[in-house]
Amino acid sequence: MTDFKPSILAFCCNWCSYAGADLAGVSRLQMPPNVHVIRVMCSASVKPEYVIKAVTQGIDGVLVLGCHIGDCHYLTGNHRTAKRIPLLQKILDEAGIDSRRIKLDWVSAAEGEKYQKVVTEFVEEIRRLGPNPLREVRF
Amino acid sequence: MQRVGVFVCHCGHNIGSVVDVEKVVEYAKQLENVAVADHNLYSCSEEGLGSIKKSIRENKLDVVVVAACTPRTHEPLFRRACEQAGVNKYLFEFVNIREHCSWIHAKEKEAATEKAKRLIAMGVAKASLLTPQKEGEASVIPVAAVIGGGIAGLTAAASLVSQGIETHVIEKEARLGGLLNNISVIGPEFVETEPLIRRLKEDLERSPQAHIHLESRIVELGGFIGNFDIKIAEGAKTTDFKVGAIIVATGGRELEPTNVYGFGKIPTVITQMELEKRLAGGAAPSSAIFIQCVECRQPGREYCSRICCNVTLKNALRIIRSNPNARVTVLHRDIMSYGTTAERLYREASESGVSFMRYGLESPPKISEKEDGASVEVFDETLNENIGISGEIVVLATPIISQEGTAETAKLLKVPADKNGFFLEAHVKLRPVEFATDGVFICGSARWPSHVTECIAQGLAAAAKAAIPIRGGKVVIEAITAEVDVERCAACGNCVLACPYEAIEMTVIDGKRCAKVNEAQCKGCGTCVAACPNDAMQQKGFTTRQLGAMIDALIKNCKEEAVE
Amino acid sequence: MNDPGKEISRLAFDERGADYLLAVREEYGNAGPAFVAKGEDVGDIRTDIPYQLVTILRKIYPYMEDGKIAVVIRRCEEKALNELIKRGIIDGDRIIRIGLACSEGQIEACRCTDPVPSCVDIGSPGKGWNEDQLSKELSAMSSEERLDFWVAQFRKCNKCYACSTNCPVCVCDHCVLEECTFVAEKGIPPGMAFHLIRAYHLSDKCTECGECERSCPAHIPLLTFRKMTNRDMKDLYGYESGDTETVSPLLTTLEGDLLEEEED
Amino acid sequence: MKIDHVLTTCPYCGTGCNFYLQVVNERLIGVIPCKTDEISQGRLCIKGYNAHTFVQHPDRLKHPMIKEKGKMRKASWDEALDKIVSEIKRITSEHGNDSVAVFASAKCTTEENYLFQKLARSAIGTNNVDHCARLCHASTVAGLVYSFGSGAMTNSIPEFEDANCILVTGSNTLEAHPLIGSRILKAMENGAQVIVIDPRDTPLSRLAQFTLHQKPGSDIAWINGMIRVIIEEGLFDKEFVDGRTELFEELKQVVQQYTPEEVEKITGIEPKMLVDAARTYAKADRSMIAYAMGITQHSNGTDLVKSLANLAMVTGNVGKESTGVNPLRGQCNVQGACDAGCLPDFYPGYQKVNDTGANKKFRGAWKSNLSTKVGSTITSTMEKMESGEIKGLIIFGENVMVSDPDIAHIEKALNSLDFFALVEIFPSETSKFADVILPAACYAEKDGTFTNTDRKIRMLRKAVGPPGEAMPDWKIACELGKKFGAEGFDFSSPAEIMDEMASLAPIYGGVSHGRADTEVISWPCPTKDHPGTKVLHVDGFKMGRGKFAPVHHSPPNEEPSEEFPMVLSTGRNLFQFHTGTMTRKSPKLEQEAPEPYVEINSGDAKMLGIEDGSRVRVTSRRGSIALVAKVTERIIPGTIFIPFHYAEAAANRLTNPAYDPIAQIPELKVCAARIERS
Repeated sequence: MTDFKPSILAFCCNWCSYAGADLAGVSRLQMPPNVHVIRVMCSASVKPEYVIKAVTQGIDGVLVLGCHIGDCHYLTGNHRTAKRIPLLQKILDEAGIDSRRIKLDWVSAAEGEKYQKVVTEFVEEIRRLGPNPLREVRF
Repeated sequence: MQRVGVFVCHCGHNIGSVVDVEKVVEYAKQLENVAVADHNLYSCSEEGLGSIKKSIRENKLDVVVVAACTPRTHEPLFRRACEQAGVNKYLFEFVNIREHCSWIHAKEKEAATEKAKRLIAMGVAKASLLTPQKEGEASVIPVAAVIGGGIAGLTAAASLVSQGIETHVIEKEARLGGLLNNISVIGPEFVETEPLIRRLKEDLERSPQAHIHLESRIVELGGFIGNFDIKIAEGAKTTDFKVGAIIVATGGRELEPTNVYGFGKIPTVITQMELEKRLAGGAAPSSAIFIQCVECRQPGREYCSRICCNVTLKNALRIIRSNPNARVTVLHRDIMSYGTTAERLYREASESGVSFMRYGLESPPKISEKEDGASVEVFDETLNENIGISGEIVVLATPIISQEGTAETAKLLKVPADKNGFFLEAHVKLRPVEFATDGVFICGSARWPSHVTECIAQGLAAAAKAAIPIRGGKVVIEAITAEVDVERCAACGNCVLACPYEAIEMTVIDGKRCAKVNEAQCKGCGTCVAACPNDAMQQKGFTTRQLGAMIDALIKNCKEEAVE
Repeated sequence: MNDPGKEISRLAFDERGADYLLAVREEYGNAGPAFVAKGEDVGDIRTDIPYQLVTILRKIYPYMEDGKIAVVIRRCEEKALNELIKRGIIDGDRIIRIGLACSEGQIEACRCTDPVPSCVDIGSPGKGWNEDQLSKELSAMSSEERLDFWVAQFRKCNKCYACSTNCPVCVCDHCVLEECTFVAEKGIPPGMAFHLIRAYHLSDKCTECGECERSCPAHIPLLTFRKMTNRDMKDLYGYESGDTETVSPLLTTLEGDLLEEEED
Repeated sequence: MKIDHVLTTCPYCGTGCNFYLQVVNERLIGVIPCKTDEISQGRLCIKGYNAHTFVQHPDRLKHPMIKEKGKMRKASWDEALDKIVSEIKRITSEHGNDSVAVFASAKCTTEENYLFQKLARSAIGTNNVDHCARLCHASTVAGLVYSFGSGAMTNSIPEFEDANCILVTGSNTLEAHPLIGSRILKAMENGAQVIVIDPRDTPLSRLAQFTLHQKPGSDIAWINGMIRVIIEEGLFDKEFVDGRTELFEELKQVVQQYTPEEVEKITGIEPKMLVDAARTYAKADRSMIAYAMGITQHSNGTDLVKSLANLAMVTGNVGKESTGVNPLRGQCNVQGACDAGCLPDFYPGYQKVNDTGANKKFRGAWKSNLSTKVGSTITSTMEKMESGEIKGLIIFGENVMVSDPDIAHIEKALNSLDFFALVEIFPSETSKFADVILPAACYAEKDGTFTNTDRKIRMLRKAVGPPGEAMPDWKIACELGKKFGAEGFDFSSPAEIMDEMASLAPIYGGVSHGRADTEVISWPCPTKDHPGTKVLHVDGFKMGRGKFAPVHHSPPNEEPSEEFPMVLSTGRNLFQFHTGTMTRKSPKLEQEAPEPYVEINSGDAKMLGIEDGSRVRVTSRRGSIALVAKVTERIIPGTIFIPFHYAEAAANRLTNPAYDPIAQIPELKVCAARIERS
């Protein structure tokens, strides 16, 4: 497939990463149009079940973005995220789903450029990995 | 079945020049549950809002989706419009096709249009499952607590008391005044501090509404806005009281240099605070060298302490004023004399003979001890050569750092602090003197190194904010809280442990063990929702079904695309 | 100890003061769970059939208002019981443990690494296994091969929920796997998400009792999957389930481990 | 505090899994699989795990009720029973004994079914007794009796594990018989080749090495085609054919015309697939055939069953372990109900009613004058009810208003009755028509036995008491028998009933509750010291030689037309069971499959503008229902499938009551229909 258009989901916390994404927009920082943001209040509210749901049904990649550790609007919310996502990645790897399809990163409200960088690099990474093999698998 | 209305905004050229809005509207029309889809040139204009409201009424819409800019700025506006048209404000969903689409895919019009469609499909999927929410109400104990008796705290307390609000001031030292107790004069107007503190102190001491607790610290804190329980250790005894709001004014402290510039070895190398003491005693040196940005704005402590430049300017001028022949040199990396009065101070200093030299972070000044003073060798960036100077004293301008015990205070109050240990306000511009935790407010250097004028302004602002719930007697509780489905809850306890606010407890309802959320304490972060294995815990406005539907919409879209 | 039934009964009722005993006994030519009160005939107790008595205990426990219950438990069940006590679902003071050391055959069937209960009352302690052969093989595979393997396995799933129904540490009555919020397929097989979500939910609880694998009509090597995710949990956070104290790392803050962020 | 674990038998399909019901103070709280059970091996399907949930449902019938002026009212047992007896007696005295019919129940125990037929034959005096086997495996009984001399599964469930090849047709085994499916999966793990022939993709076909999709109703063609390949290529078992069968030449003659290309024309199966499957089946050392409703529910169902027997005999796959022809029976005790003689032509143990010896034997035993006239089947009873020939009906636990074909016709038939008594556990679609309703105990509330699909006698043990005044059916039958004035209805336990049946039915000769309590016995078990028979026909067929049936393909009774262009097939899904009386009251099962749907091929759907989830209307010559479309690639184009569990959109409003002339089984698997967006 030469014309692979990755479908990517991003969870952004309301306070930092969503604001960071807004700042990227305000700054007119250009990036590939494959990432679809779902706004959540805190990265800690992102259920790993959402990520599993998405990747098992063919979404090519999932970004989970939160405030930097120590800057969480909800004290230690993102500490939980920082623990859940690596575990989830391991579990996906065990099942043969490339964990590079899941990325956890921290983007502050001031980091429009970082947001652009994270999105651009992730889309590139997913392009390298190719389409999610589960997109074609029928049970 | 919900009747959903979708309103897509051109935002003038901002969206309309990239995203084919008409096409997107046509697409939205055929989405499930969508009763009407329309577009506006500027949805947020009077006209735009008016047409949305009209459409809500005419089409009997249950739910409204606006695809425009960011909810972070415009959500309240559209929610209000919904309410005015008779739709519960929580039956509104915002789709961001400007910041997250047209502005960042400006050159890919077609792809941006497609993405806008997908984002709207996701928004509609969520919107179809939205439910109206009612904001709760809690009564407020008409008492406030101010933690810290420095200038910011005293200002806030005095302001509260003057409004007739009973106020506790909790000060860890044996006397009120904080850092100003060691500073006699403040810039830029060279005001004496003693009367300032004295007046505030007297105001409080005179008022029966004020309770001053010295040598005190909080040992326990529970509750939530309107109803906090505080226990303090006051000397040897402990005291309990209840308050409705809390102002944090714990201030900051001067960094004691660690083994740099000969500090501690060369007696003539002193801190700014030591200089204040000497100047207050009337002893002005014949020559002085100030070194700015000591141990800050460098790896490990990146921030600018903001006030040190002005303090140096003030003290340099005090030296010059008491001894016009004094030689004063300021070694700096940038002078931050922001604001018109401070700028005037800088000019006056320059004109009075204070010499300013710029050094780089990579070539800091070298100090050596010398009889009656110290000599400094510095690489002048302007002259591009090493210069030797000497002075009777070398003053190290170190930054204000966070107060001792900030971490403990943060934990007690369940409020965040940044990596430098300064407290983090709810929003730097929109809610500067509030915490995300309702009923807890912040002012002064506890938030960021602040001048006295700023401390006073913030103290007054915090007092004004704190007075709102107290005077109102009631508070509205944010509806984006977590809630438990008692029937489903398996009482595994995950949520209790995961909650950063200790807002969840195990209880027994009709003989069944289950979790219970204290709504007033819940901040709606959703951490518990992600920890709940069986979906018994839900975050209002972000339920798993709602977000699940958004994911489904994207999956459906990408499957369809794969088919095509 | 010729008749384990007599010994178990003596330990439970005479020595340790139990009011009830939960064990496996033979009746009608089959071995099944039996719940007997003090003073009743315990019957023909069997210790060779690996019923998950903690699962059975968890189901009847809410109905038991008082009394101490003696349970014959293997090491895995002991750990499962601890997990339930940790979560406040069972009051540990009301449970009397009668430790059963697994036979060599059982240890082999479970590729069990930790077969000896903290207190061995019945049976003689056997040596644990080091490794699960299939996990090893899977780890050596490429990502694609591993995915193919699991897809082929999960395709057999007939959604009987035996893996969760019989699991001692699955405590929810209403399970998200029964709904389509996260698991797309309404029919069978339920697809990958079903098994991955279960793996995630069990990551901080599973005691590798193997009941899911034993009771799976599709013969999916679920115990291997459990062992693999348990190993991940240990690698990442040094956590192993099975005691009454250690809080799941998924519920704690980063404090103590890594506060500074990774630089990229 | 009383906590018990009661070992009993699952009330759903015919696999006969045993499990423990967990009882706390008379309350059922759960199901625990029995790890030492030979059949289930400590595993169950989702229905088994939820088998406790409907038992204590608040809707259970708790009191006898009598209809008065169109309304139901509570009545005493005596009043209700008297009413039944007097009404039935009135009808028989006016119109003769054959104006009354009794429907027994495949959900009741063998002992109860024994009493039901005894009630009909001895107390009422008619052979008009039948049960739902008529709708599922009547053609199996007829077909396999013709071919082998015995109408039951030739081999046993555990043997599936050791087969080298398993041919599954017309059976969605993983959904309808999950624990037999489990054995097939095990066999695959052991290297067995699995061939699935079905118009739909089933969960098993997705795993099988060979998946062949035939057009509904075209089965004889592919079977004959396979036999042709086997004979042509010399893959048949000459020794077996010569030594143990007859009519081989005739068969050879008939299959001659079924070339792979010809078969493709009729069935749509690719020639290469057919040949490969035939070779695989024939070459394997031990090949088993498993089939179910997809074979039997046709207007030529008996011929279809015979064809499968042909296939097995040609390759010598009969009378050995892990071979044979294995009808998978769908009800927990449909085998037992047949064994107990709830068929219009058989006394217990398949002894013909028109056989004078048998008639004499039962007359003597029951001390009653028994009719030698073969009775009426369910299908013909329905016709006779509508025509007025049959005026009185007693149904023990069947929901004919959902389960039987052409519901409009059933409705008319029920409305034509003079008197209708129903024994049930829940109010049902059928109970609205009853004049008297008696509340029965369900499986968890009584003792007795079920005979599962592989002829094993499985014990039921009472776990809890029945709700309200409800009584086990055997007690109800005893009371009715006594009130009719018949002798031999004085039983104090199901064990006693089994003893009487064992004394009269030789295949059950050695069966008793005492033995079945601790032993797993498969009939035939003629004597107390006989171990039972796992594999049938090992030493020879009952009638000597196995008989080939030279049969031709014939099209279904109803074929697609311009007005009704689609073929409608019906069946089950995993989560619901039959008319849903039990499963739809089990929350977890209902949640999995809560609403009626029709499966349609994605290509067809696109053409008709139907999307997944669209509301659609399906219409046949007999009726029309509205339901939701499930668009899938897992059904062949031109065919639609509706599970028949849902009364609110009952598939049987559409189905064709045309039936097999021999077995009188209706053609539930094929009718012509139309689907459109609503």
